[in-house]
Amino acid sequence: MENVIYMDHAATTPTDPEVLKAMEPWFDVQYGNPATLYSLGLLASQVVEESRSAVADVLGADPAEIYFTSGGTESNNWAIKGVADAHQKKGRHLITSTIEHHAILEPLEFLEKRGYEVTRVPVDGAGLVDPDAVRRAIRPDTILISIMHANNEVGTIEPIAEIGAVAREAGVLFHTDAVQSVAKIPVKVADLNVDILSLSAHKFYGPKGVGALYLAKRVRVTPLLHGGAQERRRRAGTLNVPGIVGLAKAIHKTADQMEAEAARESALRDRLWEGLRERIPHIYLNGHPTQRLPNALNFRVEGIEGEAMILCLDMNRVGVSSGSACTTGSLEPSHVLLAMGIAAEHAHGSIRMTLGRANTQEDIDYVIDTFPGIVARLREMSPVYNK
Amino acid sequence: MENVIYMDHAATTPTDPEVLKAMEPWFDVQYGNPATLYSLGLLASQVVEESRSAVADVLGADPAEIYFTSGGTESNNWAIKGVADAHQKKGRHLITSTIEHHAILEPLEFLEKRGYEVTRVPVDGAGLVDPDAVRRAIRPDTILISIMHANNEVGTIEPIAEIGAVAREAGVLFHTDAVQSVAKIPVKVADLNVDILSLSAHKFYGPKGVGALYLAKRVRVTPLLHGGAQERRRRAGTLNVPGIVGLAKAIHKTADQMEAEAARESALRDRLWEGLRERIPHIYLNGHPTQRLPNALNFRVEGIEGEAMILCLDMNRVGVSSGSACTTGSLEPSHVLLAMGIAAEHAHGSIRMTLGRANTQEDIDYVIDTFPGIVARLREMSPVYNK
Amino acid sequence: MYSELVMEHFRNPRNMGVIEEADGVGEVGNPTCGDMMRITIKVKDDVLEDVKFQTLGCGAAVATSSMVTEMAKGKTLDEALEISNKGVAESLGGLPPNKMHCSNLAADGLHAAIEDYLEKQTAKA
Amino acid sequence: MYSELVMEHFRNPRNMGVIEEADGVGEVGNPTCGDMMRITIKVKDDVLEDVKFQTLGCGAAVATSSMVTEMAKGKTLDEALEISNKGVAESLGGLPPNKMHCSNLAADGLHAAIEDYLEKQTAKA
Ligand SMILES: Cc1ncc(COP(=O)(O)O)c(C=O)c1O
Ligand SMILES: Cc1ncc(COP(=O)(O)O)c(C=O)c1O
Repeated sequence: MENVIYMDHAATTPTDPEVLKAMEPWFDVQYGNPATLYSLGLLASQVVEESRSAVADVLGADPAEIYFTSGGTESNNWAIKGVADAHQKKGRHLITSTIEHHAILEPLEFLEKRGYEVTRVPVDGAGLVDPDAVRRAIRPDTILISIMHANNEVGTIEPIAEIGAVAREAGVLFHTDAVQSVAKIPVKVADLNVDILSLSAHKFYGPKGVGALYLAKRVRVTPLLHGGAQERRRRAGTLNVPGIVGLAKAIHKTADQMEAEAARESALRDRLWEGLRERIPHIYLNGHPTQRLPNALNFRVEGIEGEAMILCLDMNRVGVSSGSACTTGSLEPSHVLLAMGIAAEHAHGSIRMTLGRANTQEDIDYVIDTFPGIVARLREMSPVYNK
Repeated sequence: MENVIYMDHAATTPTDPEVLKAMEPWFDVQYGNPATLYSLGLLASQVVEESRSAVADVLGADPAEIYFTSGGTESNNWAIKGVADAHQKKGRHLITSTIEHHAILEPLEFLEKRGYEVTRVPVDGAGLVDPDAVRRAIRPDTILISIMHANNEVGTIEPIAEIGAVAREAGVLFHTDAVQSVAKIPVKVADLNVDILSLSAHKFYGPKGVGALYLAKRVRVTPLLHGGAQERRRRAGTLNVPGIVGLAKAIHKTADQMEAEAARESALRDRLWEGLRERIPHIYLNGHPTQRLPNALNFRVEGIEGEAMILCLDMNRVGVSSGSACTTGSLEPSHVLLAMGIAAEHAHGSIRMTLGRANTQEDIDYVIDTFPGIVARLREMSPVYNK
Repeated sequence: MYSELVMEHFRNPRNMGVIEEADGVGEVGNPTCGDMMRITIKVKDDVLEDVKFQTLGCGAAVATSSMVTEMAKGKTLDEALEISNKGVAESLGGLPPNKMHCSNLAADGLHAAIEDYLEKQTAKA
Repeated sequence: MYSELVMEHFRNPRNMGVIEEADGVGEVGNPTCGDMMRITIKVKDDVLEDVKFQTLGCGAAVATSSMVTEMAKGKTLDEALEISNKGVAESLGGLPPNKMHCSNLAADGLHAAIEDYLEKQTAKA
């Protein structure tokens, strides 16, 4: 890959070389299984506990409240299904929003088929959940509220602290999918009033296949992975020691640089949007103009379809995603954009550009120079654009 | 770790440096998310499919029957709970053995609390399951038989092909936990008559935190991880690309060297046992004398307890495990040894030595020289050994 | 994901555009579904003298549109009506399984344009 | 897992063995549970002149046994009866949470030996 301009950091990020370096010895030198009793195992178990403390530190949690998982999807599945199972005597009603990640929506649909009820609170045109709407959705049999911290498509940041206060007042457990927000904006469990929180390493320059769940001490959950006695008997499976070391190193480093990097990326992001908006007619921002992740830009381009833009940008060595989950095999438009009231044809024509550490001003200017021509060409090809 | 003699390969193995090298570019150079449409993502998706084919090749399966997971525990949980959920209309009865790994037994206990019934077929003194006993346990409402291929404590190899034939005759799905056998002895799904099979990379010199489930095409299972459209919509979550590359490389290389390495390790293993048996009175082999993994040795030492031996061996730079799951916080003796009819006090005094690639004849002779003194000293300390 | 031939057609689509004063126009798909195609044809002596397309859609939609115009040009109407969606996909060396539905537009669009032409002829007669 | 002090006692247990013709013998635990301890004591003028242990068990069991003999030696019987399981664990700088139950043997064994001595005294009197 010579000279790729990667602008899809919401999909995944490169593992920081420093993170990879920290991981390496745990593959083939200090390879012990942390569940064993001899030095090699004890060393591994020690580094896992140090990693747990590092993660806890970033989140303002107690190390005993951090559980390592295989990623954001497992954390979300565990939170949803684990709480649903453990609290079904209290009730079988859960509350979420219409713009959650599939790793929240699909476990909830699974529960619905098994007799649970789910209320999906709508969002406004900017993708915001109204804490009052959450309050109104609470019933005596509500056992969990799950609202994401920041949306993965448009970057809108939800009023989690307020929703958490609503949940606490009602005595209902509150989970947030913070996969997109951790180490990008401040995430402290106490400030956010959350009981459960999901994160995933590969979104903040850590490795793929490892994540964590923050579970406040008082929370009862049924395990998702049953088996050995790892993770205080709540999550079985040989610990992914290199992955855990990588997660801890990555979250610490990324969170340390967060403020400066957020300022840098949001300045680039705004320059990008201004540049595109000046040069391309009929493009419109999706998501909240300000209450938004610093690196996130999502917009719709009238008269053309997302995948075609992605392919054309790729031909110009620029990697981005569309708002439409075209890869899933159906041509369904993004449920997030639809939930925000965007018409299906506009949802199909939406593009997500999410910046990261490596992006420079030159990258931005290159995209500003290149993208208008792509749009013009595709619009020329389009049977529906004739302005 | 200068000069450690690692003899706990059943717990985990070092990642082969060549495997690690193959993984590395996928962390920070080719870091794309395989679900994306631009070159970086397509490259990642391509290497995942190549890896899938490599795994399928080793197992004699079709690539479309291989699903990547986070390890043996997830594969087992998915197989058990996924089949139980998808087939509950047919029945709610499952069959297993008394010597399975906790990652099988605990999901089954979870199901029992939810109205399923489980028959646990006993084993003989060598740890063997009788296929006829499995046949007798089958009922009209039996939906799954799950019997491990090779036991992780004593190494006994079960008659999986025969049990598979029994299952097929009865029209019942058959799962085997092959975490310990893959790439140590031949594992071809067609020869074994299995429908579902679990494996885990870190047991054959691959990385921790990645595994696979073989699911024959006709098998219906409910997903364990719901979410994105990965893995043909059956296992959600961003694919752990480096881990998957590592798994594929490791399974291929280890399976290629299997025959020669099995001969080498079993010769060393037999030399070790002969040497110890000659020098230490009152030690007895656990498990099957011949129908056993080539690298596995488990024996009981009268009059002393396992952890004390582990610590003393560790002081002599030798890493081994005991038969007792002491780390779990309870002093419960190994359920495997108890199921084989070994008395609790002998189960407590059992030791597992599992050899691997790096072990040399010098290692073996060192242990033969060192261990008798350790046993003598601990027996001197023991209130129950006075022979 | 896509074969080299598909990408080649996506990069350099053949016969892109609109025939002014076309003899027949076919429109299939719809923007709500993210896929729409318009084919215009020029017919002389029952032969497709010219065929042009406009397409809103993914890479497969564009490539199949381009391919169908190439396949149709110079063919008699009867021959052109024999072109199937499957045939278009095959001429492109296949499409990813999850993109097969996109190829269902191209031949349909062509057929719609021919039918439009035939209807106009009937109306004239 | 274990502190350096625990490991030190495990590596070099103090007062390991059996006192021949002991004045009191205490046995607690049982091999089925994987943990068993025998303490023998020599008493002179109500003082523990000598204390020895034999232990079957894990690292914590051995270390607490060793520690309790050290703590008891030279103490009066009354003082020795004040030694608690918790006190033994504390003197070792703590034990891993899942090993705390192992420390429940050591002081119990000592007390059992002292009681055995006291009973024998009563029987003699
Ligand atoms: C908001 C959100 N939740 C959950 C996930 C799933 O995380 P993972 O891919 O690590 O399983 C993602 C990313 O894919 C995400 O963006
Ligand atoms: C037989 C068996 N099954 C399952 C597992 C679980 O695999 P993992 O630790 O990769 O989750 C293990 C090893 O721990 C095992 O030996």
